Amino acid sequence: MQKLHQVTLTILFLFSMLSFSSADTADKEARTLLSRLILGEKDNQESALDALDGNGSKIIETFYKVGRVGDVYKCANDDGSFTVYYKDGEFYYNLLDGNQVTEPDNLEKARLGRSAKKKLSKLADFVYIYSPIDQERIDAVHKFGGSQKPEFIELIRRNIDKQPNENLKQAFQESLEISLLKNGTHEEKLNAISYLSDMGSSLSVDFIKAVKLDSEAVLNDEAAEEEVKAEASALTKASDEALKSIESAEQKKELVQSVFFGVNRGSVLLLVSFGLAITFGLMGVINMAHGEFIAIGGYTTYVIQGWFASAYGVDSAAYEWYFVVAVPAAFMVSAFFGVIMERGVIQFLYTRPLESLLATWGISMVLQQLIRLYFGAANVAVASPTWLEGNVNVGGYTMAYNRLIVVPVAIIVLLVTALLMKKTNWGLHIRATMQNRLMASSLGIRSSRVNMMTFAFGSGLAGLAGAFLSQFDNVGPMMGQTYIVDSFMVVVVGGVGNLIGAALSSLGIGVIGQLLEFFYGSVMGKVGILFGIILFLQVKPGGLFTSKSRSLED
Amino acid sequence: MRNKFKAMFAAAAVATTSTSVQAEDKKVNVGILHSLSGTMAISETSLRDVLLFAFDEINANGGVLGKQINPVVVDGASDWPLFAEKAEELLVGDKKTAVTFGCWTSVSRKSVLPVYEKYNGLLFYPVQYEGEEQSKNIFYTAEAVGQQAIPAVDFLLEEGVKKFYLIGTDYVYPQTTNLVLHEYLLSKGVPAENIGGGSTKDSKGKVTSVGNYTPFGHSDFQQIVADIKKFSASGDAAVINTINGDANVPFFKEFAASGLKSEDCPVVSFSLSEDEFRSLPAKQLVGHLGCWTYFMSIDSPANKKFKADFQAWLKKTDVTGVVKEGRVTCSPMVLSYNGVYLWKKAVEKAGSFDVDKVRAALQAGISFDGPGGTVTSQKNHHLTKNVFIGETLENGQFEIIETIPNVVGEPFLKGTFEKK
Amino acid sequence: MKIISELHKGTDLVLSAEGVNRSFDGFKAINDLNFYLAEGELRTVIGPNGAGKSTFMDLITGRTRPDGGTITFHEDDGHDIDLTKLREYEVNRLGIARKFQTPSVFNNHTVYENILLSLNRPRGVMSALFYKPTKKDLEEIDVVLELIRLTDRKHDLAGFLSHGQKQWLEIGMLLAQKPRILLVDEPAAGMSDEETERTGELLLSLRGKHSIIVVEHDMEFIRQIATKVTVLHQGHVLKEGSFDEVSSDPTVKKVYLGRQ
Amino acid sequence: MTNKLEKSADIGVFIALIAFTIVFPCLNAFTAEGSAMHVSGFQLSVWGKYMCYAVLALSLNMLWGYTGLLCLGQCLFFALGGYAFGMYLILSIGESGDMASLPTFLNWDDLPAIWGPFFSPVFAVGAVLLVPGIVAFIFGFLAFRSRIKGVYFSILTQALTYAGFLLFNSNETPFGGTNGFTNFKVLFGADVNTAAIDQGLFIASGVLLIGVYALLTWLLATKFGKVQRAIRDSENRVRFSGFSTTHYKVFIFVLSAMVAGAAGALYVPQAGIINPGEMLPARGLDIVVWVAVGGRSSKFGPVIGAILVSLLKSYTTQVFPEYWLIILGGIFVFVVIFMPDGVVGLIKKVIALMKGDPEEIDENIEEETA
Repeated sequence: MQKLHQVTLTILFLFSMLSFSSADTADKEARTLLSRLILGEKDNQESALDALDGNGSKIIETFYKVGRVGDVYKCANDDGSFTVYYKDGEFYYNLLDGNQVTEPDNLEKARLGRSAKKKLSKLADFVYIYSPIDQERIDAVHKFGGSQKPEFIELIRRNIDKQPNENLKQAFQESLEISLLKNGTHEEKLNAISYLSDMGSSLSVDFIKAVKLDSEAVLNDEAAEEEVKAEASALTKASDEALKSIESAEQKKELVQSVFFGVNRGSVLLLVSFGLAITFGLMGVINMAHGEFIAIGGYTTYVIQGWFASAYGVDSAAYEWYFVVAVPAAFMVSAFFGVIMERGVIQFLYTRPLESLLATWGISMVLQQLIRLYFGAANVAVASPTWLEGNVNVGGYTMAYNRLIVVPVAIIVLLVTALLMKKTNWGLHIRATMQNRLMASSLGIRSSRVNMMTFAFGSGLAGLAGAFLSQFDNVGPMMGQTYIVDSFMVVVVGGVGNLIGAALSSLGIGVIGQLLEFFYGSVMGKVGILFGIILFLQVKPGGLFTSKSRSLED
Repeated sequence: MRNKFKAMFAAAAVATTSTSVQAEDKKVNVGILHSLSGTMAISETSLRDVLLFAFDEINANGGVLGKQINPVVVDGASDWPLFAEKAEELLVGDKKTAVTFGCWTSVSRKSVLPVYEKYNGLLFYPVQYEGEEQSKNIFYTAEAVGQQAIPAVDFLLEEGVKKFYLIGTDYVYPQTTNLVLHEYLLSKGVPAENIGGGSTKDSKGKVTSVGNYTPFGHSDFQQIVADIKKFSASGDAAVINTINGDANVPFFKEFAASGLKSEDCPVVSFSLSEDEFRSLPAKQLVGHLGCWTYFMSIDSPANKKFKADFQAWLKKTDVTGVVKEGRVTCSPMVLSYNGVYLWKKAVEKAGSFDVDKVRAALQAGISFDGPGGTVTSQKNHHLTKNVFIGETLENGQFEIIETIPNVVGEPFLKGTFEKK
Repeated sequence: MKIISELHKGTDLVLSAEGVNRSFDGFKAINDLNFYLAEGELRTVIGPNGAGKSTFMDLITGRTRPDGGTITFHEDDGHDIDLTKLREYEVNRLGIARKFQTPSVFNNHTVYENILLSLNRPRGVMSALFYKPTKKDLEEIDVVLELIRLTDRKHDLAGFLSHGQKQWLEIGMLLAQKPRILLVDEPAAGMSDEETERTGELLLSLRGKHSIIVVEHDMEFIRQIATKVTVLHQGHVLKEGSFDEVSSDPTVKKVYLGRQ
Repeated sequence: MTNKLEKSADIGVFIALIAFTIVFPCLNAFTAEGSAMHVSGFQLSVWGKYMCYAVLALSLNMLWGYTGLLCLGQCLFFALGGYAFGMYLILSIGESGDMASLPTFLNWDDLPAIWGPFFSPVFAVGAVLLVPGIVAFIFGFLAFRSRIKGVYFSILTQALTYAGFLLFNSNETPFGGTNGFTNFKVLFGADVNTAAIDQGLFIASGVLLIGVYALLTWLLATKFGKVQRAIRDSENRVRFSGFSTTHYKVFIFVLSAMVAGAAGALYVPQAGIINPGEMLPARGLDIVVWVAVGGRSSKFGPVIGAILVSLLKSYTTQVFPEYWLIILGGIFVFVVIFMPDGVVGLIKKVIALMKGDPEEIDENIEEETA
């Protein structure tokens, strides 16, 4: 849904650019003032900012957005005057008339001062409050409310009814009430407290606390009149109760949020451990270099990003699609390394699982250092494409896109793998080979080929995970190491050789881990999970799903 | 490949045979003790580079007391007991060194400290640290808490920030810094409930830890950023960030994705320098703050020369493992560089390489006009230097927005601020 | 509700299994099984693949637990012991020894050590630490070695023995335990004809001294040793009787032919 | 048949170890500095540490080589022993009553209760053995009872040491956080910065190594040792011979943890630092590397492996630090694939080849019990 909004926004924006010749006066004024902000002297800049107050033109927001990342330029004209340009996306625009231009020569970066940026950010809120993106509107109105300035009360109030949905209406009302906490009459204050308390507004906690402090001060003031004191005591009581009720609502909300985060974390775990579930679970190879395959995926993404950046430029529309190319590439590159490793080392160790652990540990060290030698010891920077930036708000819970995307991806990976296993010849061959290598090969299955393909597939999945991790985590030589212990836990808890088990166990470990972190902090959360797993294996030594083998184990 | 191995064995051969000619009178051995492999190589190799550069520069200008510096580079391999072993080797091994420049992490410094005290050696330590330490055998060219965290907080208070959220990686530097800051903020009249991140108290109610801590290499900041968002909802909030290098990437990615902006809630980081920005998507950090005693963007002739000479050195050097592309300079590098020159000046003043004499000279006060301005050694083994506050730009550089000149280095700050 | 079958009336039982059930993931490996073993008896258990033979062995030896039913070991002194509650080593210490399908000996120990480890001496950690073989122990070992014809390989590593010799060594290890019940899983597998015959002789010679259950496929071998045969099918006793009775039974024939 | 050979090899090893333990410190004490024969205090402590590593490697081989239990968390027991002794060392500086020696950031007014008993050297030495022992007992009991073995055991021990790392690394637990303990000044009342202490620690390490080697020699000769190896080769057979393999495995696990703890305790004053880095999973794997390189099928292999790899590390981190991990990793892969019995196995093979004794060559009939 949000994506759609963004598209609409872009269309609206382009439209406004095209129809600019009929620009209204406010817009024209804003452009002139902004130009003064860049070119003028210090006093002139401040007066320009002051004059922009209340203008609310779209250009202010655009200018703020590009200005904060250094995309505003000035260019000396022949007559010694300057023209201001800005760059939005991959195109340059003249600030004064808003026309798109080809990149002018002799561009000079024009930086906004820190205070100017702050001021602009406030001014941009006048634009954001009408933004087609709900979240931007909410953030803006919250800021207006939170400033508790009386001049904004009217602005908020008259816009409440214009809001298209309940969610927005509520945010506007909430902001209004917060502002009234300071500016309202005694009754309005009491009403505000009760409203905020009912809706469980976490935003208002500090403001209610302020009301409480104020009224307590009044109560302690011996000079205060009785009537004032009575009002103050009513406010104290009301705010006390409100704070308690909000806090308990808050706790419940945070608990739900932790579960949300946990699901997400579980998906990440599933993605990083699924390749392992295949190589370890199905093939019995303990691949300690699994983490390095994740890293290879991350670095592939980095390299592809670099290609796109140099071929198309970082601001181009094409660059935005680098990730779409990087994901399959990461899979392929890791799979390729998987094949090399399988042929070079693993194939000699199928009957010696413990030694496959040792050999792959050696390979892991070599790969890590090779990455360091080739890409440098430092981590590399991978930027998300803009369509993966930002967040979505579902029922008051915020989730970032770059993390959220992992959930469907994990599900897809799970489904695709299940299909491959169940419906294809290859899947049949894998299952046959895994159950009885000798028997399978006597049936004409080329088990060495099946092994190679399976290992490549598992490694490829690790690379895929690396590509997605690069969007919200480090890409560095050590990136895989962070996940290797967790991945093995997932597979062991899930029941070796069982892919559904791996899925459930990552979800379980994710959610429980997140809840533990919520209650006991991140260190104790991690330790708790590890001990929990050890105890869990007491009850179910074979993991969640284990086909209770009746054959002798040795 | 074959040639490479040949070169490696040749290097090995040189390394072993050169021990026999080390007695040459024209040379003085100087130790470099940094992690060139393992997890810390990410940060420490840069310091090795800048030290070698400084040595070459000094040698080209006649050396120290007429002797050429002969660098003895050893690798701590991010392995703390190995650091102690290598330190001992530098002090009493085949190639006895007059002075060592090295260490990055607190634990590596703590590990070698007894060794330097045992053999009365001399170590220059160049990286921002938590203080609460003053060894007679170590000179701390590093930023102490009072030269980084406190000025940064002062700046934020001036800007009207009323609420501070403390977050860090769970190790000694963030823990100590945040404890000091907690006391400092209270002394400035910031109420305890406006200091976010949580705190733990012992049975007597004494605060033992302030702030929200994550393990090294933590990658899931969903919970913490959600907490910050709530904390900063009422405005005028800032985050004091002492997260260690790596984990900053997921933190800032999460921070940006949550919709928080530097204009609403600036993050001031103490462990992110230009060097770390090489691996961060700088656009997501735009407008956030940093505080160091050197920024690459300092506009001074000394800094320009330093940067140009360093780049030129990078181009022509043949030391293995030096990355030549995309290099930047940053505070720990400049503090290493300053340390070399302070030592050189002290040796020249003392007229001897003897540790006791050099120490006395340094304690008496040696000044050097470095790339970040003048630094002067103090009696307490720390430096007086300029502190800069910078705002992050989209190109990974800092724009200096405030300069606080001549800040005295004071290691013992804990318990010195009275609650108002 | 003991349903003691006709076959065993009036004999001393050493083992009885009644109403035993065990399923794996919905598959009924053992289905309402009743089985009785008399003192000194040599019993052969046959059945097609998946009939539940190995699972039955596992159940007796404590390797898996039944979903329902009882397995009881009758001691000399009249005590009854519920085997379903015990762990493998406890079952073993009662005098129930088991030989696996594939020879399972300690390859890196000598033949002598293999037998030594099997003697039924105190087997706790502390007694193992301070154990010294007595003269009697050594004699016992020699007796067993003689019986399994491995005296001249006494100090060779078990790993160097031929397949058949390993099978015998394993039987020897069982005998060293002086068991009341011997469970022998496919002793003739992978043996030459001559070896098979000698194995049969060995088993026959043990009859009367121990109660023995042999699981086998090789019909020739069964004919050689069989006195009483139990046919398992789908986890249930299909037929019990002498070799001739069983081999001429039409249902048994159908089960075998139908499967192969 | 090979018994005689092994016995004479054992005697050789003992003589060599004893000679080393006596001669090396003597060279330090009684030769002039600068003379060719002189052993510096630095070299003494380096070799003292290597001997602790060797003991650690032996302790792992008790589990891995002789019982088939690949423990990836042996470093945890080593570190626990080190911590127990480190606490005593730290406290003995503070006997004068000042807290300055304690890790500064801990911000305590009082010692946490758990530190109290560590003022007593007797308690500390006991804890060196008992703490790792108890941890191993609890974990081992749980793991072996539910028949966790093979790879699963390895993975869980790795998780265990990782959990230990997180716990000790955290500042919420009262063990000094990331920095751990350093800057020890006093050992049993004596100044640590004296040659006598260097020599004493070296000799103690040597004695420990000899003692553990003797213990292992004895253990392997007993019926327990035979059962142990039998478990490695065919656990089921052992179980069906009336042995409770759980008891045996718990016993050897606890014993090996205690040996590792003792090694850790002697290591700490010689290294001058103990910190949670010792508990990182990578450390646990390092120990495995030592044993694998040295040869896990021989008693002395792990000793050679520990010393060889440590020397190599010391050398390469000096000469070509960038290639250190590649060299180590490469050696490891090579050893696993081509030299499953490590250096010692290789030497044995070469000797056997020269003797022309074909039976010796393929002596090792290994069966993985996974």
